[in-house]
Amino acid sequence: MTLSAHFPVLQVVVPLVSAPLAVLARRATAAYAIVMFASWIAFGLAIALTMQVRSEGVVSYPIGNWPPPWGIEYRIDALSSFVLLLVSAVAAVVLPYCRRSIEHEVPREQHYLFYSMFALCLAGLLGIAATGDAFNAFVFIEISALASYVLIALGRDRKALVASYQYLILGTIGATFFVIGIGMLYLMTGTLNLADMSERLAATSDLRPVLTAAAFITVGMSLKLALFPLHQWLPNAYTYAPSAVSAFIAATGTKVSIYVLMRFYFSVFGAGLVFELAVGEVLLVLSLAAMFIASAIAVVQSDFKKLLAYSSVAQVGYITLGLSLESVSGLTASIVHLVNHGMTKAGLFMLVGGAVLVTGGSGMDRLAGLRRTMPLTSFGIVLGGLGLIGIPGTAGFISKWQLVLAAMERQEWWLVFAIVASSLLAVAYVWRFVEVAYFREPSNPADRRREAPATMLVPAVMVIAASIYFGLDSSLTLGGAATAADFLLGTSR
Amino acid sequence: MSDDLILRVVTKILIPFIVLFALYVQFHGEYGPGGGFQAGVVAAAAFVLYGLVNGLDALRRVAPESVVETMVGAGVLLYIAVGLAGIVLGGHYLDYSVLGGAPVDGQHRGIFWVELGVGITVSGVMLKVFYLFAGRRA
Amino acid sequence: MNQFGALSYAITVFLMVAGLYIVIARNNLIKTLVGLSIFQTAVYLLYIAPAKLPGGTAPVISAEFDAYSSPLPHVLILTAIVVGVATMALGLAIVVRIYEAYGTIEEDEILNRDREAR
Amino acid sequence: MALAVVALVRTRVLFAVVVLSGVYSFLMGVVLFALDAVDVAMTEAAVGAGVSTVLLLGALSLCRAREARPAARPWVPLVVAIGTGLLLVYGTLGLPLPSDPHAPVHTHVVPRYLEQGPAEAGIPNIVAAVLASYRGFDTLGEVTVVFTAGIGVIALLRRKAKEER
Amino acid sequence: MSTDSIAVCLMLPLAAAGGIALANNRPNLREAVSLVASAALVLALLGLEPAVLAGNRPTLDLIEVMPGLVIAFEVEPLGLLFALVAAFLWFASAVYSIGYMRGNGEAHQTRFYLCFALALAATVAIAFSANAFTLLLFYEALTFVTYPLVTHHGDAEARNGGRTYLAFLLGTSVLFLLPAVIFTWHAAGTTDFRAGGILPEGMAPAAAAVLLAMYVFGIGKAALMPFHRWLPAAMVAPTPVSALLHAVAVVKAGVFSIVKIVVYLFGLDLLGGVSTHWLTATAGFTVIAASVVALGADNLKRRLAYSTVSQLAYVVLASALLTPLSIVGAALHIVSHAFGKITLFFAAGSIYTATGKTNVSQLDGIGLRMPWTMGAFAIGALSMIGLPPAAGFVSKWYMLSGAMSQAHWAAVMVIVASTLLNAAYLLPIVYRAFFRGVDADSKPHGEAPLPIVLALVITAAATLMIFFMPGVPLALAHALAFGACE
Repeated sequence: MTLSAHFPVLQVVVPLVSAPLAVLARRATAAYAIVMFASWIAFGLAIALTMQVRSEGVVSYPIGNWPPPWGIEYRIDALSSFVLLLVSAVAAVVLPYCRRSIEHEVPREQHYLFYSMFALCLAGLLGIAATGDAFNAFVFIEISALASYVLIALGRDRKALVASYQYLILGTIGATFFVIGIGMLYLMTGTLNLADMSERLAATSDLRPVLTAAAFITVGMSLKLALFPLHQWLPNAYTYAPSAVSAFIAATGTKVSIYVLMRFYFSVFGAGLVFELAVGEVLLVLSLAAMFIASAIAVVQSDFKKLLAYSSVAQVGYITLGLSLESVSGLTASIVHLVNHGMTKAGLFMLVGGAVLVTGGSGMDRLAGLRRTMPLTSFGIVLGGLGLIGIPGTAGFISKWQLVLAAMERQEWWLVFAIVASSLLAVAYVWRFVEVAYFREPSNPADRRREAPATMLVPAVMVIAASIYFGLDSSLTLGGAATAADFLLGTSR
Repeated sequence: MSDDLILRVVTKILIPFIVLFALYVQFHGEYGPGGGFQAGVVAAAAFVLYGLVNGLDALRRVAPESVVETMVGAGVLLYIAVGLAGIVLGGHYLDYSVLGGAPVDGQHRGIFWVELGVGITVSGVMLKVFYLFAGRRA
Repeated sequence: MNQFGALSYAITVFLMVAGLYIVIARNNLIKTLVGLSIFQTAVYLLYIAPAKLPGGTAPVISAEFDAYSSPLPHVLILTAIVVGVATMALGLAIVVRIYEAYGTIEEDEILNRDREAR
Repeated sequence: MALAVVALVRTRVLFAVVVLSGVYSFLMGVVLFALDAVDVAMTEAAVGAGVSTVLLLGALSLCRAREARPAARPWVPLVVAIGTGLLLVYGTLGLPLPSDPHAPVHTHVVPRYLEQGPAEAGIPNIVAAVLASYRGFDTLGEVTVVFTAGIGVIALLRRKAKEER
Repeated sequence: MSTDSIAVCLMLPLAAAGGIALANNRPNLREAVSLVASAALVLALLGLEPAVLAGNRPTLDLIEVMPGLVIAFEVEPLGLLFALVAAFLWFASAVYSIGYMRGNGEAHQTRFYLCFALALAATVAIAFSANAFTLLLFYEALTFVTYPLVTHHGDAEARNGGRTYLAFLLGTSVLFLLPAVIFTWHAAGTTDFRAGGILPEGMAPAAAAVLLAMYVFGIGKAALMPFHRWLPAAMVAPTPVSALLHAVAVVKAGVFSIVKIVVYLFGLDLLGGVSTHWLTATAGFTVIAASVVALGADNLKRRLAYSTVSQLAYVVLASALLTPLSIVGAALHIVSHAFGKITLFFAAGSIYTATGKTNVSQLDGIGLRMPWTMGAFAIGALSMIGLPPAAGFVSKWYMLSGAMSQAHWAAVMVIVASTLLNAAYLLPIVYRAFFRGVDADSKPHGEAPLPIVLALVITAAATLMIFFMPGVPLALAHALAFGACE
């Protein structure tokens, strides 16, 4: 067998193996090198896999050579390769950023543990996206979850501990709900392989357990993706985590949970069944609530990281909104926004991390007059902010365009209005920063101009630049999303 | 910690048996209930007991923390390595059949090493966690 | 046998509800974790109970038996148990740190102290 | 077992909570054994009654806390919990009853394990076979979880320990 | 060849921006860049003119943002006309700014010239945009590059002005313009500007009317009431900026877009079947109401701002009349008002620079001390009112004849009435300036710095020129109107 045949599993194993290696290496630099190397390989593999899927369709890999459903199958299709690409790409740019960033936030002798955890989190997320097996998905959800609890708890502020604890409780409840859902499906079908499961579900006599399972999986995942009323863990977690962690998790964590939801909706239950369950309506309402309430909360935050966190809750609302429209275009919109927002938020959190490092905090008063002390950073943040609003020329605009188009297809004019209106709230919270950074004087006027170290600034700027690029040429993002959406709804019942 | 003679003696006698039992659970897992995880727990229990009776420092002499930490990583590594061996020998990841002459032997070997990996990591983690919690007591 | 089956489900549900209740309602960080583990443990039954066969035995193949309980759920639950204890350990570690940082493990007090700190 | 749980919900003395949870896990182990899940029973006894109890006690002695105060408003969670319960009941009503030999749990996937297991994996303990071979990747994940937790606990607790010395 | 020249026209301002940034701390070089670039731009555009009149439509496709949605440019008469005006006045205000910014010792001059150049780039892009999508893109871009100009002083007042500016322009465009464009795409499958319109014939009149409303109000830059408040608010900016905003780039981009959308998206035929009375009514109301407000304003810049609001409404009114003649009028009015109004603002700034005076009531007898300035002001005023020998006369002539050809007497009434009002709020200033005695307590002063006066004279002269030889603009306007109706 050629090596390329093993890419699906290597995609996960490479970062996975780097974790214990990092621990054994003990020395921060060595661990850093190992994990970064692994993450770049993972990125390369993700690209290669995307190519494979483009050329030969779904790629299946029987682990241990046990044919599914007896063994665990890795199954890469248009959607999963897309998510793999996002996650590994974010990891690949955040890792170089980590180095200097955590030196100021994590005690030196902890670094190799930090990198090991980072690798585990990455491996976990990739595993979720790659696997075609329900229970295996749960295991990897837990890997990434436990890792992210630790990463968050490593934040400097003692509040980070509480945030991490709350996340742990809610996250575990979510995961357990997920297991209950899977358990019911398993009892009904006797299999754990998703593809096999969906076939056998078609034949099941009694729908009650299936619907219940759908409900449990939805609630469990909604907890993890911070769907509006279940988002309590998110703001503190993003705010008090180390900057690099905020950037990575904000861009990937919730997104992968959404992926799981999509996977189960369209590849297991089938669109027909899910949406006769009025899931669409519920999602619609909650998404709107997120878009407006969360944005409104964001406007009044006094800490910029928290502001961004609430904005994430709101932006997740856009993604689930697209999901709730039950149409190819809607699904396309949510998938493309998954990527666009992941990118934009990662860039923003990275830039803010730099600002935190220089000014010593993310409170609005700390950032006062930032244009004077850190012109590049503040300009980058503004660009990212425009992306959050969805100004033409930014990636966010592509998502908004698609979302509005999807709403129009359904003749839901009020929804169109709601979408654009909610983006005005985004203007409000983005402009909080603009006015603080550009119209207020630095709290300490003596501050000389001092940007963040290059290893942090460059990756951050690259991400922001990417978010602009994909706003001007969306063939990759939008194209991929459209294919994935077609595939999902095409194959789903 | 404790200077109670009887306790010391009892544990002195007990510990070897526990370790033995751990090894049994570890390697007999294929035939009866048990396996790497349970074995790891039991083995760790033995050391924990030793530590409780003779104090942490004594335990550190028997099982230095650095060694334990290495175990934590080594077990996982072993497991992953077995999986990769499958690829190297031309099979799939975690495909044990290619590890030996006949597929069944391969399976045997694979399962053995994998379970060993589990045992090592589990016992390592248990012990390490004990160290950390105990080490916290002022 | 059927009432046994129904019973096992009833117990399962009861345990889950109780566990979940403890998790959400309890203010004390440690007790919350205990509730969490009960909640998770209840799930084990959901998987294991249906795996048993009347007159079956543990799935260790040997000549004198022909009916075995289904091994797959056992495997899954073994994993689930491990995950559970791992979560528990991590949670406790965080609780210990919280206690050292705040001097309490009651959620509301913690929140109060943060408010005072601000 | 149910009694243990009820007591758990009621009591406020943390020590009692911990002990009760130990008892509960042990009972759970017994039940599992009765259900022919030998390995699971063994593990649950070892882990639930053993490890977690020790951990809890350790944590307790570290945070010198005795009493758990009740939550401010116990009704909301009660409703949530009951709601979940009702949903579960609704779901389980449709599930194949346990001990039904024709349930998919017994008729799909599993038969191959039981029939070819010894031949393919070469070991009679099918649980071990499935665990280590058929679903070996799950187990790898499981070990990774343990590893993650271990490293996590190190990362969280070690620094302070150093300072104390 | 012509494709390249489009690229040239787009690149020139950008290149200028780059040059300005590089010449950061060498003021003379920096201003030189602006002058050269703007002059070059004018020439480049004039170079395009014969081809366009000959009926060619040079195009340039940049990138395909989304399938079928391309950032593309096409030179058609109206766009070229608008671009020419913008470029020419960029040159004028570049000259002017030199005097003004130095004369008043403004800070951050580099940022000022930089954003100025960028604003021009966006304006040219808007003028040449080949589809509504491109238009939207650069419309928003223009909003953001002019924001730093509006808030140039960076104090609390500037911040609030900026807030209003952004709230209105962004709010309207996000709430109405964006959905309108997306709906156009949804309904027509394209957003290209084509002669005769692209919207499907069978489109329900009601739907078309709603869409038109979303466009007209979505384009807040046209300052149609009730979305006009940003204009006075933006007065916190330095005068050259006000001049740019009110005469050249921003507001003109607004009305230009409306005309272009009416002509090329809807097409006069389609709109013929749609009731546009509400639009003419709103426009008419805006014309009158704004003039009345201007009448009451004592602050000179504020008065001019409201005058702008009303003059813009003329353009909307004219295009809502949907006759070739009125379209010609609309197009011409974009030009004539541009020259007239920038002259007035230059004058206001010149007065401020020389005397620090901002209110009408302080201007007694100033004409004798600043003859050039006030002379130019008088010409601008005439143009605003629409009297010969100033450009305003031509455009008003066409608008009136358009209204009459439609026998749309209400519109005729509005134009006539507003003409009187314009006279009422502008002539008194001229009268004060020349025929009132100087109030004793004001300290003596002369003319403003030379560059300012120079710029004034240029624009005033141009205002007259257009009256006497309206060749180029008239030709382009005809090409637009009658090309659109074939």
